[in-house]
Amino acid sequence: MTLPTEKRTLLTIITEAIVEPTLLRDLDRLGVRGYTVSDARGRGSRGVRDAAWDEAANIRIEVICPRPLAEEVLRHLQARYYANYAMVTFLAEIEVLRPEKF
Amino acid sequence: MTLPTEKRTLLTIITEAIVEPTLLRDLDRLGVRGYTVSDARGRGSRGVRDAAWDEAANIRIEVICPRPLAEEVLRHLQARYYANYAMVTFLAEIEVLRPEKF
Amino acid sequence: MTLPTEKRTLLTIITEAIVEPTLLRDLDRLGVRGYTVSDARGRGSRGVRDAAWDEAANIRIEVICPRPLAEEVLRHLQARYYANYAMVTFLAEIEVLRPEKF
Amino acid sequence: MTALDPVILFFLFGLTAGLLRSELKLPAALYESLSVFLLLAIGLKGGQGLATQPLAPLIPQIGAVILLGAAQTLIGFVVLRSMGRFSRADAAATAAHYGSVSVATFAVAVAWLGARHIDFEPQMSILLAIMEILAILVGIVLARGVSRDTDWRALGHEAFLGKGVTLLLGGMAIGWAAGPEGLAPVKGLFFDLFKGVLALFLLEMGLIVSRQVGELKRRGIFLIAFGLGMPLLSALLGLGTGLLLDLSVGGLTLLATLAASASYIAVPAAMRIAVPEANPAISLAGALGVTFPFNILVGIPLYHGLAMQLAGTAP
Amino acid sequence: MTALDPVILFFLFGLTAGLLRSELKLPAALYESLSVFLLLAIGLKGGQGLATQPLAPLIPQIGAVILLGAAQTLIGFVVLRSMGRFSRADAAATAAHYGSVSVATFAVAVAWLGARHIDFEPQMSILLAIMEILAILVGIVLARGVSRDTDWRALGHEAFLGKGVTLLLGGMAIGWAAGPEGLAPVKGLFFDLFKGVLALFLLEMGLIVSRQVGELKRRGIFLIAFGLGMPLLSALLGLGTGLLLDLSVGGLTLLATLAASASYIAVPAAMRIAVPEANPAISLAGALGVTFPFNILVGIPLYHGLAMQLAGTAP
Amino acid sequence: MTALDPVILFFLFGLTAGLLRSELKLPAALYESLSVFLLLAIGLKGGQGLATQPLAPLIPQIGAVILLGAAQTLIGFVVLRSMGRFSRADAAATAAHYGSVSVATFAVAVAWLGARHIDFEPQMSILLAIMEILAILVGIVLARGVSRDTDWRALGHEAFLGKGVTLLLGGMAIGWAAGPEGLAPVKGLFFDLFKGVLALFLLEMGLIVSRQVGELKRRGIFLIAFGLGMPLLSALLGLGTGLLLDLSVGGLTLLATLAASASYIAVPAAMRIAVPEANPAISLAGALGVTFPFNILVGIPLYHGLAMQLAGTAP
Ligand SMILES: Nc1ncnc2c1ncn2[C@@H]1O[C@H](COP(=O)(O)O)[C@@H](O)[C@H]1O
Ligand SMILES: Nc1ncnc2c1ncn2[C@@H]1O[C@H](COP(=O)(O)O)[C@@H](O)[C@H]1O
Ligand SMILES: Nc1ncnc2c1ncn2[C@@H]1O[C@H](COP(=O)(O)O)[C@@H](O)[C@H]1O
Ligand code: NA
Ligand code: NA
Ligand code: NA
Repeated sequence: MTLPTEKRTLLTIITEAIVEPTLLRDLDRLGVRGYTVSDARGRGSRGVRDAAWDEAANIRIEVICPRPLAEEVLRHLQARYYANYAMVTFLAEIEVLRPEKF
Repeated sequence: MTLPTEKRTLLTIITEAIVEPTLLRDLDRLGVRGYTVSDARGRGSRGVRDAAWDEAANIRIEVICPRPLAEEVLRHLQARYYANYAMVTFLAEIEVLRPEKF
Repeated sequence: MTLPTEKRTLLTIITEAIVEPTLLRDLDRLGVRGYTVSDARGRGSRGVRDAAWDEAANIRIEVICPRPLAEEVLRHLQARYYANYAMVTFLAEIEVLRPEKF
Repeated sequence: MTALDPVILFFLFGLTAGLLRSELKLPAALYESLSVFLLLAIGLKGGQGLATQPLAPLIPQIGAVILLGAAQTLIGFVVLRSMGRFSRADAAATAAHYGSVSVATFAVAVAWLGARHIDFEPQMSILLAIMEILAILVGIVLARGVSRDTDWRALGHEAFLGKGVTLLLGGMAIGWAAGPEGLAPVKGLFFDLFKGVLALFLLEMGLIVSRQVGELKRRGIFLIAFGLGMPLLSALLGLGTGLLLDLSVGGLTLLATLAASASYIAVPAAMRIAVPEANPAISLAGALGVTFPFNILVGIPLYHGLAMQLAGTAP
Repeated sequence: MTALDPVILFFLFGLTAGLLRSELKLPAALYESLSVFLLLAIGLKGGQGLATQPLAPLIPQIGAVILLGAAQTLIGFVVLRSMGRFSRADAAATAAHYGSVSVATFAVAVAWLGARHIDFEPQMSILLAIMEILAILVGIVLARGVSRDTDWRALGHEAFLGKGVTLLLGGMAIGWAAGPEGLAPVKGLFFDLFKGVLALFLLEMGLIVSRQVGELKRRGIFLIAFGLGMPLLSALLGLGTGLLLDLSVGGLTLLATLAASASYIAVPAAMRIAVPEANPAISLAGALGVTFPFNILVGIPLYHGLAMQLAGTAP
Repeated sequence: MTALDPVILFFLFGLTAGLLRSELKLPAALYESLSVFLLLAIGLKGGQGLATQPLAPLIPQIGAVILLGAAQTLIGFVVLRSMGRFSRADAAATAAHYGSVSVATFAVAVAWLGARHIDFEPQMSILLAIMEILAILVGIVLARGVSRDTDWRALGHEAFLGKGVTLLLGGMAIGWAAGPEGLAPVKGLFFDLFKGVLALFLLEMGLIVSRQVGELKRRGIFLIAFGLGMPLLSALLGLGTGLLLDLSVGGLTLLATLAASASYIAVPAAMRIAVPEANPAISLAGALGVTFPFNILVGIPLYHGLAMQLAGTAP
């Protein structure tokens, strides 16, 4: 018997650690029901961010939600953060078991 | 020449850091050949878990395996952990190079 | 209005922390435009790597890029690292907003 | 009359910063390192004391605190079930917290006595470890009943080889084997910096306690009443036990403090695995949000006052 | 004639290792822990000094440094806009860095004075906190203008409850409440180890400074000139203010150092959120890559020399 | 007759806890911080000693330990290839571990001598750094042969600018520039806490060593024999070299200990990159699982006894 999974979208945001509180407040406001954050470092168009100190640290935020909400969040990030912050975002299709949760 | 990749399932589990040893033992028992763990924090239906101390820390476990095994693990998690622990799980389709490894 | 996303490939590499500098130099050389690194631990065919000290720590590298470049990187990893290092890699399809960035 | 101990001021500072939602946050690795340090230091101090005296009198004392811890856990369980209408799991888990001990509270009491040059028996650290081990076992049995398939090996591992107990017992073994002279070279780290480290640790404790306020508001008055009443009752049981064991005033104060204190590290972790259906937020809100601040701010001087009266040495 | 302070040697070591691309890297948690320690220790020292003297003279001093900080920020802004042709956002953000203060620079100056047994007024730590708070506010106002929808609550939170200010003020409150005697038990950690911890911290600072070199090369001569000229001008303003306030030679030196120093922790974080269109690499390259090394290597002795001349106590 | 040093007791405690599968685990950032501290402290101590004496005699000593390290690595290589039937890569990598040195072992020996008030030459820390650098180079050459496309720059970077060597040399440079008086302000941290920090570090070492047991069981008797025999042979070579250099008894003991010790930090990391086909588990099981405990438990007193006999000062 296969499990009754349902499709959702996984939105991943990689950005500067310094915006964590502001960004999480934005997510709350946009109606996201949950998120997961982990610490990261990296390189991109804004140079090397090696997490040696807070200024140069990245975070990696994951949000599981319905596709329309993911797109709304993306639109907000594009308007509010893309121009001025080191930020990369991407969407992936995933399957979850408890669709009412996300 | 494209690479001869094969499909597998990536099962991601986000849950309380405190269950790490128990959960990893369960994975072993279910026949999982490998896993990757990283530290995380987050918010969900059980509130904010900000990793300020062990009690409030999350982990993020990834398991690459064939779809049937992923579903078996999910069924076990559902039976044994969903009711009592902060836990989120999801499945994604991925491609690997060495299918015999997973 | 749906967002104008485009498909890219997400290459994830899980390997020994000790190769981080060498591996990142290789990625640069292969023409990768960015990457994200986070700390991890795990278990696989080369045993338990529990990150208690540097020798036993893993990292998790993510690279968003076009599929052909992802395959080129994979081919390099296969030739140069697979035989001698604890390493797992996988590819996933994702969507990004700014295709020119990746 | 006496000013507040600086370690208490650090706690109040952390609490205030947390309540004002300051961005202050200590790195998790620092918090863990400080707690490793405190557990080792307490073990070393106890162990070096034991090295200079016979071990025989320990046996009745160990027996007595086992009874004390078990009694506390059972009383807590009954009160929470009957008066608090807690589920069996919640009552057992919470009672196990109160039957166990808090190393931070113990450390504050040790510092408090030290500042007043009041001696105490070195074996108090052993009794600390014993009460910590015991409450985990009793709590699990209360929640589960003892069925055929109880995995006693896993349970014993959980109780005896948890991080806190390992560090306490290891520190004690080292202190005992090295003796006061042998420890001299590491004194600069483990003893001279003890209070400073404790102060930093209590700063973080204040931050953590400040996060329990939400849960306390949600749970209402019973949890607060239990969090205040239970330590008082336990302290009296502890004082009684201490009198039977003929402890000094310092020893009485510490045993009362141990009895009154509630675990917030080892027991929560063990209960989370062994009694998963218990809600950890409740026990933590009580142990951390009410009992811990009560004990370090009010309890310790109070228990010391009672100890002096009972020992007939009131000033 | 006098050898270099070991804390300076640690800085130079870190800088050299970084420039040679050594693999040396301190764990991020260690760096954070050291900075928590330094902020608390500076607060405690200041607070215990305040405990032994009347607080009334503080009021004019606080007023004076508010003016001093605001003046510095405005001067910096004008120079960067006109001579540096910086965008409004970049000019405001960079000026805010220079109107604020660097705790590490202050700590080096305190250690420098301590090694020479030169006393100073304990309230310098309060002035430090005030200048840190103020520059954040002024910087934001400069960049944004004061519009109707300025979120003053969020702004105040940012300024008063950031990590650094919380630790400074908390340490000061504890030091003030406990007084020198009350702090005795935690002296072993917070005071006796101060210079050693500062040395380790400066090792990491050296590594961080070494990474600013690339940006400095890209930005060219103006940023370097500003990074050297601004602290000199600010130090003179600081000395002037200190003379008006009738500070001792030690106090003059410290106020000049405070004025000359540029923030690289609190202000960058605040500006990143409040003025996101400013490029943080520019301000950091100036504050960290030029001004910080200049102040600790050349500035402090220079400001002390000037302070002695102005106070008429040249040796 | 003399009790075990407390640092050794900490090691045994960690080992026991690990073998019993206790949940004890130190935060990785603490382990790293402790090792930064030890490397700096050893460098500082050596450097301040050098500040008070002429540097000329160093030159023959450096030459001698280069020969010593190279000889050890070659002997190890031949033994492992012929008697152990190791692959060329495994033999070269393992030999490089034994030709190099272990800073933790050196630190235990320094503490052991210190506790017995036995002096030694300050340049031992320089010799430590030299042997660490050299073995990496020799090991790579052994594994690879010297081909046209050897990347000597990368190799030199690896050897000279690794974390451990950087900290040792940097500490030495600071100690040398500041001298004993200059270091006084940071003495409270780096010297007074040295043994306590070493004890904590050895606790973690015990935990790490306990994890080598599985690999040792798998590899069988030859690796254990090599792990015991190689340090004994190396110690004799070290003693011989020390006699030629006319070292004091303390210096002889330390040089024998250095020779006998096997690297488990810098060399494994370098070999993993430079000789990836070597299996790191084998070398670590030998160096950490056998040689490290042997040296700190049995070796150091033994080498000291031999040193006294050879120097004709047996008690
Ligand atoms: N192509 C990429 N693949 C994976 N991560 C990336 C990529 N580009 C950038 N990043 C991450 O996103 C952060 C910000 O990127 P950027 O805004 O391009 O500087 C970097 O520090 C990396 O951690
Ligand atoms: N929608 C979500 N997206 C991503 N992570 C989530 C989400 N919901 C919950 N989580 C993570 O899963 C943990 C447990 O979730 P919960 O059981 O809902 O409290 C949280 O602490 C988060 O780290
Ligand atoms: N099936 C798997 N799923 C997820 N992660 C894995 C898996 N197998 C191995 N890993 C990770 O990859 C690392 C190296 O794997 P290996 O080369 O098999 O030892 C391990 O330490 C794990 O972190
Ligand atoms: Na109790
Ligand atoms: Na300034
Ligand atoms: Na050696």
